[in-house]
Amino acid sequence: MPVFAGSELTCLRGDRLVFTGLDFRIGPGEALVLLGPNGSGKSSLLRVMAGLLKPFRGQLSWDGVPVPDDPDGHRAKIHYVGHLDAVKPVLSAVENLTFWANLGGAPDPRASALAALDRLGVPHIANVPGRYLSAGQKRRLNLARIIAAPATLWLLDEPTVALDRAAIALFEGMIAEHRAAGGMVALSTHTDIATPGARDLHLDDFTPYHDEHDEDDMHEEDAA
Amino acid sequence: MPVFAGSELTCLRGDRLVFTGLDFRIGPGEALVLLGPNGSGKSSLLRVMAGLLKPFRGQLSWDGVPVPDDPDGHRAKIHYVGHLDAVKPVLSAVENLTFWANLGGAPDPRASALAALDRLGVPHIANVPGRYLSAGQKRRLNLARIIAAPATLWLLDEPTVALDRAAIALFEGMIAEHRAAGGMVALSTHTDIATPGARDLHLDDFTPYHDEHDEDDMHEEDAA
Amino acid sequence: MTRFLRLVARDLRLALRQGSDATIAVMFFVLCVVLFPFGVGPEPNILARIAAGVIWVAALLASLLSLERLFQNDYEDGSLELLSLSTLPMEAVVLAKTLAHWLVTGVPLIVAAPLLAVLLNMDAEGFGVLVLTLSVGTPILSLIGSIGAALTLGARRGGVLLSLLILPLYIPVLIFGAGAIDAALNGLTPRPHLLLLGGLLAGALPLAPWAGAAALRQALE
Amino acid sequence: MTRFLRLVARDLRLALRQGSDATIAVMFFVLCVVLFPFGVGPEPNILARIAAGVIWVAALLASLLSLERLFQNDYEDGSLELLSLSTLPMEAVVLAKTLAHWLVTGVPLIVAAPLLAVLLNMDAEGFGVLVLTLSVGTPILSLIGSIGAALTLGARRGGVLLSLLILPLYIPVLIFGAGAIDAALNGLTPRPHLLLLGGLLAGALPLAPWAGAAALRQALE
Amino acid sequence: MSDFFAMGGYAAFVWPAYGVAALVLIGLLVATFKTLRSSETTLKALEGSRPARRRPRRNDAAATSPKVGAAEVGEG
Amino acid sequence: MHRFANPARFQRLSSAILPWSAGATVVLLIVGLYFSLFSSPPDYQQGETVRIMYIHVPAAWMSLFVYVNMAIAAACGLVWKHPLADLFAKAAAPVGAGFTFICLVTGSLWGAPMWGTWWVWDARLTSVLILFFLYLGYMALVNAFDDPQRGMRAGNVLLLVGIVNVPIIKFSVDWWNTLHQPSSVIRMGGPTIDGTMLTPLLVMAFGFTTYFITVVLLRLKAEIVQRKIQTMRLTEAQG
Ligand code: HEM
Ligand SMILES: Nc1ncnc2c1ncn2[C@@H]1O[C@H](COP(=O)(O)OP(=O)(O)OP(=O)(O)O)[C@@H](O)[C@H]1O
Ligand SMILES: Nc1ncnc2c1ncn2[C@@H]1O[C@H](COP(=O)(O)OP(=O)(O)OP(=O)(O)O)[C@@H](O)[C@H]1O
Ligand SMILES: [Mg+2]
Ligand SMILES: [Mg+2]
Repeated sequence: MPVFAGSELTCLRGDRLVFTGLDFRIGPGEALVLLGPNGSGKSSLLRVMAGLLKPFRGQLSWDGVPVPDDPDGHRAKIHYVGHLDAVKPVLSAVENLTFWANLGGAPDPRASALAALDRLGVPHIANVPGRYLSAGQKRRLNLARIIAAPATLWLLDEPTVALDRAAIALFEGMIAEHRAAGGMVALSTHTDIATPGARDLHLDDFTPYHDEHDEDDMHEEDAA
Repeated sequence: MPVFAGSELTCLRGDRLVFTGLDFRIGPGEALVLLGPNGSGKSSLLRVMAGLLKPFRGQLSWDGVPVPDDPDGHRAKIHYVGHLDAVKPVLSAVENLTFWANLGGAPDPRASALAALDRLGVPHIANVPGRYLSAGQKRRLNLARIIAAPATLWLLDEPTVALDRAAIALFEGMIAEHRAAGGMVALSTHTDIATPGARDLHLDDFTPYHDEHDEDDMHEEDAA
Repeated sequence: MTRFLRLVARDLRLALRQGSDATIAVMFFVLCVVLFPFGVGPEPNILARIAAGVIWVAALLASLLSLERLFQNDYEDGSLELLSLSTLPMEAVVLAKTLAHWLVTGVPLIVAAPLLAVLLNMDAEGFGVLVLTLSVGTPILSLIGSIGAALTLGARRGGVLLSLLILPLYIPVLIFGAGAIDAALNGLTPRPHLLLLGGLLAGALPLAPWAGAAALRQALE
Repeated sequence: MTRFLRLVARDLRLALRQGSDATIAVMFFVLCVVLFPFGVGPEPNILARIAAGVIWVAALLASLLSLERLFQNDYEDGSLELLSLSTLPMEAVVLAKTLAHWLVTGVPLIVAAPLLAVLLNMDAEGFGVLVLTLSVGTPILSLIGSIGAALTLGARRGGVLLSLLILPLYIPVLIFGAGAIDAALNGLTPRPHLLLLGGLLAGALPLAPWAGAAALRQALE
Repeated sequence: MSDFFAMGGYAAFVWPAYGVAALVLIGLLVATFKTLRSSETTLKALEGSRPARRRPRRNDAAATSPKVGAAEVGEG
Repeated sequence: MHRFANPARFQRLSSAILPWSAGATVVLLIVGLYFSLFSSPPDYQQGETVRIMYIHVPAAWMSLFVYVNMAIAAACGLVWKHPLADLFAKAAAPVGAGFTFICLVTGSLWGAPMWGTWWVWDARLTSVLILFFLYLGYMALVNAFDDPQRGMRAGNVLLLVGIVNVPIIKFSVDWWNTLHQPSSVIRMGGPTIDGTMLTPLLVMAFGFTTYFITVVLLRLKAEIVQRKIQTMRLTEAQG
């Protein structure tokens, strides 16, 4: 069974060091919960994990094989859910979903799209165009995407935003099922999501003390 | 002393009836707090009060004189704070503020801009360009705008979004001071803002009964 | 009045700080004109014959494209809402923003035009009239364009839609502008054309801010 | 491969449902050409002489303007991010979106062009070559434009900036496109020009998706 | 000497050529110096207004850390 | 500038080079001007107008040289993400645009007496004009983003795409028959130009090169300072 791990990760955004010296490891059936205040780098870490952001230092690997050696294999193994819902206003929910299921390699895209909508408790929106969906419905559609096509590792950035209690419960069930089948999950959150046996990663532990040391040094050199 | 009142207000957005038969009255030193779930029409009512939205029915008046009879006088008496902060990224905080103070008729715009920034606890951002300000700082800048130039009635739409506890306390002080000087306030909020002696207006009391059947109906229509 | 000037000053400051809004419009103008020798071929006398028309068409398009975002930023960041709530009339707001826009993008076009006329081999007699027609014509373009910019505020595909609305209205300006230059080049007096252009300006000056203000009020609802 | 076609199909469906993207590009094309008789004057032989160049320049500008939003919507709603995480290579994504865009906006231009040629009094001998050059040329325009659209993703002042970047790169297409028609009208063979256009297409076909993909990756960081 | 300035009748072409070159090169140099100067003074002013060094940035420290007015200079 | 790409070393290096390159620029340009204006003979065909060549040709070479350098830096910036490479391209662009402008204007000023026209639409002239627009487009693109790094990365891609124009400029005179004369210095089989003209040409070319080095170093310094300012502002604003 595969293990996804990162070692000595450093992330730089603009000229700002977001985190440094960060290690993590996710084995089959495990879940990693990213915690930390606003701006501590949860979204950044998830984007690094997805490969959307290159880490400045450090490396990601699957079973010891670095991700840059097999980027296609990495992409085939992950699902990423960000802040944006990628819902086209002129396509119906099922059309939206079928496209992504197809791209993700589902054998019967339309059937699995309908099943996924059902699983998230919104079968009735299947033929409603995206523009008429409420924020919560859009979010459910986006979460349906990750079960419409299979993938080992789910990377979820604040997945429960805009969801009501009933939807959160469904979603927690989805995660438990995925983990029971040997899947892996990394998610960030500000609220409580029930993920029994998950490991917590506090991002603020890796945020550097921010000394202006280097800048001042450079300045002194300039003056000299 | 002036009284601002609305009677039998009905608001229509698109084809949706947001509220109907709504009356309110704000006297000198009084505050009106608008409450209600998402989509109940708080923002719509504030925009109607500001004159940005024409009510479908009903009328607003100052001391019995209808607002449409003296729109300029109405505009001179109000300050409106919406969801958007109107901060120009390339102008410094004090330049941004000075412009609005000037437009609002402050006698010495730059001085009152600096004083307002001070009052909101952010004198140090005066020369920082808008693009470097965090969400909370932008919000404080926007709130500084309403004390940089005087006006009788403040219309505030969720003013404490993005503010931390210290800033909320400063802001509550500002409101108390404004009311003590005979000013009037109408504000909407989802959280707690201390406004002693304020009247509450529950918007959902005026929202017509809204059945959720339409989505399912649409679905059936599409399928048919 | 002073508040009107304040608004103009603010817009100018924004344009200058924002960098190259002005430069980009004038560069599009130059590029657009420069395309023609490639398309039509390098024969000097053909180029000279069509120079006036080409420069005017390019000015139209450049003005159009740069107008696309006239109210956009203020609309998106909420400033327009606040401006509409100030005691400055909405018509004055439109006029102030149009004036600032013309100063930033129209004036550079007027300056660059003689250079392009040289590139296209236009006779030197035409230069004075070219500059004159552009000086009267570009404000009209800005004024008419401001109506379009206000109308398309918040629509998807603003750019192309704007051009459909505005280009037909630009045609009279084009006819008189290019006509005046052709007249001058053929030894006739450009006076009637220039007078007509002046008439258009006199008409657009009150009408455009009024229509623009009405459109903005709709957009803000 | 089938996923590539799926993406093309989705983009076509979006364009058709969204309504009038295609119509607006072709209308801009027509309007742009129609401006010239007003600017240059109605003399038939002058118009005929410049027809090829004017039509090609208008095609350039129309293609440019409609390309502005090629990746914009997918970027703003997060679809582009997800596409880049799919196993479809980024180059294929760029190519698919460009292809769909060309089908929606380029093909109508080709259809409308002979009509405009009639309007501008072009000789009938030129029609065939006009359509031929546009058929080879507009895909090149779409390909080159896709690089610009990717580069300016998220920039302030997208539209005018795009034109500044892309118009210089369009110039060779314009030269050979208009050159072929002129050759045909003058009784020469347009073959060499057409071959060069074909060469440009062969060059742009691998290069543009590569550069576009590189630019998109930068934009998504 | 006047022969030299006349450039064999081509003075109107030769001298502008040298003039434009000089203008552009000197102009670029001056502009470069100006931006360098102004950004250096901005930097000095910014650094002067921040006496505290190695101040730890903790999320709760934001409210307590002393702030002084920033530089008077605009964007470089 | 972040702590991992050490600009201090660059600053030391540039302070060491600057006085030398500045000195060399002054000396070379004075010598070059003396040669080109006084000690070289007028051409038997072109008369005194040949003196325009000593500006025109070095400027033309520089316009290409600077662009190629920028493109190389862009490739380095994209591959190794070295911030100095990005900054180099950004700092060099205005200088390259300046040389291109000089080439265009002096060419026109030369063309007026020699060809009887300020401008013709031939391949050489046109491709130089496109190069000028590429420079301007690059500068506009780099400054069009709120995040300066994003701008520089987009600019790098543009520089690499635009490199196709360079061989077109260089060989336009050989591929198409143009009014413009073909290469006589940088060509296969060695220069065919007379020594009395070659010397001032080369001296001026070296002078322009050292000028370029000097100005780029200064601009790089300014860019680094500006990056520092921005970082400080950001941290200050974010508290
Ligand atoms: C605006 C107009 C002009 C432009 C854009 C232009 C551009 C150039 C360029 C790019 C080069 C460098 C070629 C290389 O490195 O191989 C060059 C070289 C040269 N140009 Fe021009 N040129 C222009 C007008 C003229 C005119 C009017 C003349 C003289 C009648 C002229 C004479 C030369 C000569 C003698 C060289 C040196 C060729 C060599 O020996 O390598 N140019 N020009
Ligand atoms: N595109 C960007 N360019 C530069 N800096 C960025 C960018 N996006 C985020 N940052 C910075 O990187 C840091 C980490 O941001 P990130 O979005 O990862 O935080 P987060 O933990 O997800 O916060 P939140 O809880 O608000 O989602 C912040 O300081 C932010 O200002
Ligand atoms: N521009 C618009 N066009 C049409 N309908 C709109 C528009 N804006 C809002 N609505 C609808 O009007 C209703 C009231 O919206 P409003 O923004 O006033 O609610 P609110 O009480 O402020 O909600 P929230 O708590 O989310 O701010 C909602 O049902 C919304 O869907
Ligand atoms: Mg986040
Ligand atoms: Mg609201």
